[in-house]
Amino acid sequence: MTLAERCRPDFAILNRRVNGKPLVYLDSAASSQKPRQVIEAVRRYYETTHANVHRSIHTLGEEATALLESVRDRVRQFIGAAQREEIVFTRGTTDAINLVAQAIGRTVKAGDEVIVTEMEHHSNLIPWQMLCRDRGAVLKAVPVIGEGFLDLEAFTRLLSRRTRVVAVAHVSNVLGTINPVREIAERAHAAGALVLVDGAQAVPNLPVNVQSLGADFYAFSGHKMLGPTGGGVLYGRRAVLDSLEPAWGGGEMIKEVWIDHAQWNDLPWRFEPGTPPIAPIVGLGAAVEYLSAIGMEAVAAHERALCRLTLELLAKNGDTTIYGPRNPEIKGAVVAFNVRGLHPHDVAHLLDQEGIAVRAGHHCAMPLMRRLGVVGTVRASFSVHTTPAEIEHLARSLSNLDLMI
Amino acid sequence: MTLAERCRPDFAILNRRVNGKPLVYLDSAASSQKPRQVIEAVRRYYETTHANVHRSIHTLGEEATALLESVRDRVRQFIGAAQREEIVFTRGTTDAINLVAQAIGRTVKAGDEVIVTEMEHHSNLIPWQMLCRDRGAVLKAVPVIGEGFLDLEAFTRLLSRRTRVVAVAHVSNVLGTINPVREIAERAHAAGALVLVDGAQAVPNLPVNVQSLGADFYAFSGHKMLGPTGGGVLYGRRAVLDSLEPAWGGGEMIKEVWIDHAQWNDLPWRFEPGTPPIAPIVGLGAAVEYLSAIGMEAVAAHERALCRLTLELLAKNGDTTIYGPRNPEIKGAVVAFNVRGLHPHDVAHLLDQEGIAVRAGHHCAMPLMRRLGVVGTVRASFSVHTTPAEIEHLARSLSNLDLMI
Amino acid sequence: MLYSSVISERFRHPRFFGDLADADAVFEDVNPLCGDRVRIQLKLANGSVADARFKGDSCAICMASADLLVEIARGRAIGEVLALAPDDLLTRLEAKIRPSRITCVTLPLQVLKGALTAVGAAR
Amino acid sequence: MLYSSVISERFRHPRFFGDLADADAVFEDVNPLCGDRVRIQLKLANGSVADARFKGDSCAICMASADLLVEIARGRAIGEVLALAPDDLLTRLEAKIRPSRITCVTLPLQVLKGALTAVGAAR
Ligand SMILES: Cc1ncc(COP(=O)(O)O)c(C=O)c1O
Ligand SMILES: Cc1ncc(COP(=O)(O)O)c(C=O)c1O
Repeated sequence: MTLAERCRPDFAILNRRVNGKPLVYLDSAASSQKPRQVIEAVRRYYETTHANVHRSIHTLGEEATALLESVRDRVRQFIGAAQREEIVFTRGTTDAINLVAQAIGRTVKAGDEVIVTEMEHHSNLIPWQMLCRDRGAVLKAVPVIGEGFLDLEAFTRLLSRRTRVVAVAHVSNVLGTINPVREIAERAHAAGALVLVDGAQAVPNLPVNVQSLGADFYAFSGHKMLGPTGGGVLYGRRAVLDSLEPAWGGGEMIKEVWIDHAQWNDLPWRFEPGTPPIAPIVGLGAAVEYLSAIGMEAVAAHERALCRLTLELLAKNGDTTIYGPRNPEIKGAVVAFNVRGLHPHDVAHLLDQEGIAVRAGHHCAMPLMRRLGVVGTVRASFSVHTTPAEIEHLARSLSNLDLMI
Repeated sequence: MTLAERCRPDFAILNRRVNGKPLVYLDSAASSQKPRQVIEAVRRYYETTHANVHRSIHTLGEEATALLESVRDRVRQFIGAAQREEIVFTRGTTDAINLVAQAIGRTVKAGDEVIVTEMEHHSNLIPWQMLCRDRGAVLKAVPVIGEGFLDLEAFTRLLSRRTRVVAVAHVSNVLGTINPVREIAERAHAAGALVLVDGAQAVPNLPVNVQSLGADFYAFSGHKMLGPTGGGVLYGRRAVLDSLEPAWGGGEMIKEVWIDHAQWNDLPWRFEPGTPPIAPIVGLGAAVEYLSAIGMEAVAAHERALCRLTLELLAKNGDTTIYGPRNPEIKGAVVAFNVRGLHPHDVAHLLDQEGIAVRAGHHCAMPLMRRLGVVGTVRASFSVHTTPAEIEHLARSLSNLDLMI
Repeated sequence: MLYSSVISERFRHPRFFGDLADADAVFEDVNPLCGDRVRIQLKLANGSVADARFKGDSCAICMASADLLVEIARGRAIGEVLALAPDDLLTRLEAKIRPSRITCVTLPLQVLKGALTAVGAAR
Repeated sequence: MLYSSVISERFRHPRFFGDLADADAVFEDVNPLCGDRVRIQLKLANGSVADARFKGDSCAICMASADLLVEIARGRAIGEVLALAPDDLLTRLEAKIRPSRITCVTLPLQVLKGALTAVGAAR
């Protein structure tokens, strides 16, 4: 049995029919579906264990706290962090990046510089724009060249002693490009800059080790990796987190409070004000367990094969333009394309008639769309339950599109 | 059948035994339990509808978006807001208050003033401390007097043309005091200040109408009102939201993006960067439906009766000191107390042996603890499933405590 | 057919796509759903829309809506044009448009009214 | 009995609760769980803890832990005191302490070591 065949029974939503056709869900990069193990973990948590966490003396509170904190350990291991104190629970990638921009923001001075790239998701761009505007800092972007790669020479020229932060996607959510994060981090560190890696499209699909990548911060979302919506993770290197003031205030992130000042709590709680998204994190733990049981190497191999097939089949269709690297070996689990003469939204709408869910539009990457010279693209993306037959159905449907509009 | 009797079968967790005794959950103010209608709504969402919301052309995406946006309408109605654009989804109360402090922060100048109260939860204190420190503004606190009331005369003296924000709890999470928000808002508005109301302990227990309260902002958490963890709401008056820059950046909160600048999206999405906590909000919708079906007047009456009983029974115990108003008519669904000679944590631990879950400690209100002259208190809090028999069990257990340590 | 024959026809063969020499009013705006832009150019004379053209790299629905709207507006009194409502377009597009795509229909209308407002013709 | 007879006894009748005249070292810290404070005062002589007292408005576990710790420390060489581990206290408290309350046991130890560090006795 293939990986997908083993996994499919776990995804109840795959039984759905859309417009009379079986659902073909090729939009996992936007948000993945959830296996029953995750849905069950959330239900079980609410039916047997729920209470607020931390500072709680009663049994349920202790159990809920232990559960939440056990996910921290599991996530630490999953992404190869050195210490549990380095794992901060957030609402998602966007929340995590804002947290870092906010915390670092307090230390940024006029004339300091932040480097992003032209392929960033708006989540890894707007927070830096806001920071730079607020502090009088300068934002620079590494150009995208060729089939969709970062121009590393340009990057090196942009780097200087004024560079405070380099913010880069591990995997582009449009091109699928796996960026050379390790090399980028080495050069950034040599210039004295911190490196934030947006791992939203990497953690669900590839084995990730934050230490070997050399990331100072690594952000990702639970809902893209089979986990519930509402939870995510910020990894922060201990020494860096130690040096930062908290981004936001509230309960749990303090030790002692007076009206006019407060003493911060220890890591990681210092960066977790308020009641955490307990059930989403509990579900994330179940998702990590699910992915770990398969093994991320196996997940990556499965998705690489789907990527290869998609690229092959689309290349046969003369009306299709593909964006991003053509080599599946250096690509995450997404393929973006356009169909000649059709707007991506119409393509998505037409495919929906066939039961196929793809994303269409700018994918929250408008600067990249401008660089590609398009208003938007269609994007097919894969998960553990995606089958070659579904990709073939996509390719077949695309061949007949023009007749339908 | 009483309200509690009708509700109890909906709460699966009440079948749990703790230390061999039936669970008596008196910690709803920290986080409420969830009725099966809420747990089911989340499960159903994941099994039939889940996809990322907004900008989505496929069927699941459209259904998920419609579901999320329908909760916005339902919440608008539940709290009496005028427009759906005034309902911003957040992760919770803490998140909502940080959002406001951040957005207003950009407009605060050195010498401006913010007024909080001595009874605020840290969530409605630390964000203002951070704002004042960052901007050179001054933080002032309205004293707590008598049985636990705000000193309104002192408040009026604190108000001035320099006051930018007045941040006050609708209901204190320790004292239970229902604060005269309307009067506070009138005076604050007369001075030209904005009013943020922390409704975390009000919305779950009382009928709330943000317009008649005169709040400019009103924040609350889903998880305290029978909803899932990870979702909450910020109400913001349209004219005020319109005037504010977004707090945080990311996807969905923009219309057009260039590398160095962006054009913000319309309300309410301008304040909702990133993938929202979709399932927690869907569950919040189910919780609002559940509470609405009972009727908030009925919920309030039920909890007032429990409050009255608790106050009566505890008053009979000579070793018990009660904090907060003694009149249940002017009190939310919490009763805080201490037992002579015992630390609150030991009391909570002892009660846990009897299956009773109460909260003990400073309740994230350290300045109030100092004002009360205690290290902490025990707190019993109520929800729709709480019964008089459970309160009697609490009172009985408290009488025997000293023998057990 | 995905949407309707009206949309199909106007998308494939728009009648008023292009630029206008010496336009009196030009306006463009963005569809918040997708970031697509639509631009409308107008010539005004005697309180009427004498001529109009649209441009934009947009989806079939938006394209058809813009083309239809320009056809309706041409030769009409400005007051009448300002009174046009989304329903006027929806009816004539003869398609059931899903809520998620409704901005694709309304964007051209918004842009047209913006153009009239910009030159002070909307009072 | 909730915790253990050792805790019960030391909580009800702490032996070393109070202040020390002319202390050589004073230190206090906060339990992150609850905000409770513990303060320890020390008299040092000849590389040993000559005398010690603690104060604090804290729970039974923390009270007993502090009282026990002070008893152990009194008369001991500073090096030995610095080598004390949480387990030394846990064993002698004869109670199963839940993870959520473990800081109630360890806080006094942390404070005592803080006191020694503050006077430079910890090297
Ligand atoms: C009055 C009050 N404000 C704010 C909060 C914080 O809410 P949350 O932790 O859900 O953000 C709470 C609850 O802990 C509260 O009782
Ligand atoms: C590369 C990348 N970064 C950031 C995000 C934002 O993640 P979220 O919306 O979960 O915060 C996404 C997904 O939308 C993404 O693909």
